[in-house]
Amino acid sequence: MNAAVPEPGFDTQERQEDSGLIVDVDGFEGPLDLLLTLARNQKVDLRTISILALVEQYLAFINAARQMQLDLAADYLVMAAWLAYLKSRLLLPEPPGGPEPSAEDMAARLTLQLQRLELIRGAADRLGALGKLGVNFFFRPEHESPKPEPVIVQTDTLYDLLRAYGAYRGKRNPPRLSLVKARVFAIEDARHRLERMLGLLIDWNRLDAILPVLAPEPGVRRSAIASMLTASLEMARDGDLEIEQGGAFAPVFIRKRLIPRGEPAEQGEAIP
Amino acid sequence: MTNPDVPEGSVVDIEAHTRNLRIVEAVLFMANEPVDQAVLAAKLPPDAAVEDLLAELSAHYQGRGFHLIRVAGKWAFRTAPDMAFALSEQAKEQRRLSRAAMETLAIIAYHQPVTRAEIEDLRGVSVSKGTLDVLLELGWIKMRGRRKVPGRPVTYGTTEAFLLHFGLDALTDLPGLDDMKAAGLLEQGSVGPALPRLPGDELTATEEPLDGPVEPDEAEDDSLSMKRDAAE
Amino acid sequence: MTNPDVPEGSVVDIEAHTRNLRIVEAVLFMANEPVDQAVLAAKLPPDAAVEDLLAELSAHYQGRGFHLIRVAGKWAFRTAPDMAFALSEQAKEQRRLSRAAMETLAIIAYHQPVTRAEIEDLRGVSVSKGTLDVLLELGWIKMRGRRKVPGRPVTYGTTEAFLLHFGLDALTDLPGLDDMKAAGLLEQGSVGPALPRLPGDELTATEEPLDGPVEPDEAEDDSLSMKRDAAE
Repeated sequence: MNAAVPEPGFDTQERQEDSGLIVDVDGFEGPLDLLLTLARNQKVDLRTISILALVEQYLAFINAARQMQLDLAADYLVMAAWLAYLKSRLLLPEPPGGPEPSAEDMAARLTLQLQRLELIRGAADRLGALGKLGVNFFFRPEHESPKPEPVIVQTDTLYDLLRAYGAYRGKRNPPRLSLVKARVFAIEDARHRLERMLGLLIDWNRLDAILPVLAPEPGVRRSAIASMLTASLEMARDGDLEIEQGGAFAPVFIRKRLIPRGEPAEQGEAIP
Repeated sequence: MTNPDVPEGSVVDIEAHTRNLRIVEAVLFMANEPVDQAVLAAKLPPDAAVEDLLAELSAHYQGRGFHLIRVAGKWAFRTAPDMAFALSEQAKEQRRLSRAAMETLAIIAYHQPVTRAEIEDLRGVSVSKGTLDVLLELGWIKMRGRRKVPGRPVTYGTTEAFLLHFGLDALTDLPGLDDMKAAGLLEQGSVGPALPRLPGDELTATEEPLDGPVEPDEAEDDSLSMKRDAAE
Repeated sequence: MTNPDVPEGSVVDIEAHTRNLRIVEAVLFMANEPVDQAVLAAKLPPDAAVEDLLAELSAHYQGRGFHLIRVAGKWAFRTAPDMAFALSEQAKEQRRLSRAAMETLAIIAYHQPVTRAEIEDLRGVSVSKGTLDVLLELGWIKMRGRRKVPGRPVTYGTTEAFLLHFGLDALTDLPGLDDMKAAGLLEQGSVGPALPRLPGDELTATEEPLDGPVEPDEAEDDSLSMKRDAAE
């Protein structure tokens, strides 16, 4: 197809004029249109159609049609062949019991077809006569809807409120650091106690049996044990005390060192 | 003062009614496309009788410069047909369909769902692929499904755009439908007798889904037109 | 039947008048932008009184879902302003108070009734008028009365909307300092003045009624915040 050929499906001014020239003032287009008109002119009775007149009109039409659109002409040629065949069937005696439909049937079918086509043409005309959008009536042109103000949803939660208040209170009243004095039994106290008790420690004594009387808190007792042990070790180092422990986690025993300073301690003496 | 359009009711009822009418007016006026009744209902209080409101408004705009009409099962304001002369600059350049295309469209409209072969049978000539393409491109027809016959040919039907263009509310409003029925022509042959009210997507008993793309040449593949194409 | 809008005239006059009204309606209906009176006049017969037609239509559409209004000397149909809600889905926008506003709100909640100067004193920074305005606009705080001190400053308190938003049944449901400490919202060891007893809506002994409107600038006119604002 080249650009000069009109787009199929649409009527162009040129083509309408052309078809006007070729066909008829009514502007029919298809082969059945033509046949319909011809058949009407011949009072529909195809038996009485003059083949000669038919063929002449076809040839005249096809000749003209061929110049503008081969496609159209081809349709008409098929139709012409079919019509000629039908006409011959009508004129010739019927072949006996053949599988082909009878000529009368074919004619009846053709008549029915013509009626249907006429109805369709009428329907197309009525459809075309309806008011058309963009010609006879219009919807409003595209337009923008005014945007309503958005609904504002506050997402603040009670938690946010309380956290804000907590932060405010914390900012305005910062927590004061007050150091609570630790309740401990100091090493110096332990040493002092041991030194005072030294005269009483002639025999082996369990270290935990000579703890001072203390506040009931458990931490204080632990600190007393630790301090007493450390003080005993110090005094043992100084040669004032002897320390014995039977094994890991066994009770620790202490006693006053009987041997004067500088001499090695007795070995192997049994723990009572 | 009483409003004759409103049934006897309290002042509150009448106020609510007026407000509902105004909502429908505003929504339809600002809509860029015909509006479904359900969409209108969603904008209205749950007890609003949308149908009645639309009927009342439709009557109100009768005889004015634009009308409230029902088209393709939806509602829209549309200029009165006799006002077209004043709106000439709005008119888009319209190409007239050829006789063949118009007949093909009419067959599809009145006989849908219909296959290409059935259209050809009715018209008595082959339907060029171009004609169907033009109608498909205009958005007035669509492929609906496939006929449950050997070869599974594609069935065609009209679209909502078709109804909008011709200002039809439903397919049953097609002009001369009764004549066609009276002539028994809608029941002819394999052509589908059941004309749906709207070009819905529901397939008829004789159709099945398209399932998968339609080959570009498929509409062309009946032997008759193939032969003719070859002869060109 | 006579049309009350039209001056006494022949049937022909009335018909022409109706037709002219319809033309104006149709043209304005199709216009995307406001239409000049001259443009309308060009669509009408030369003897048509465009001004009168527009006035009549404008009156007709008063109180309907869309109005005929004059904008910038031109004419256009516009949806009624109160119909905006129906026209498109209202967007939801989530917002949160600024840190400063939340702190101010918290202080008002826990220390009400409280004046602006007292809030500033508690926070140690000036409270911008905008912050209080935001809270007033949200409806979370209100002016309760005036403090019985020189200058009679306005006292603020929280509202029912405040309780509703934060899911509180009553102000007394606001957690106390110990609860806040237990919840980790307040540092252990942070002490400060005990929380004041929260009042109901009745004015406290230190308040008196607002009696009369509050000057818009009143919240702004204490010299302290003026100085601080200037310093900022």
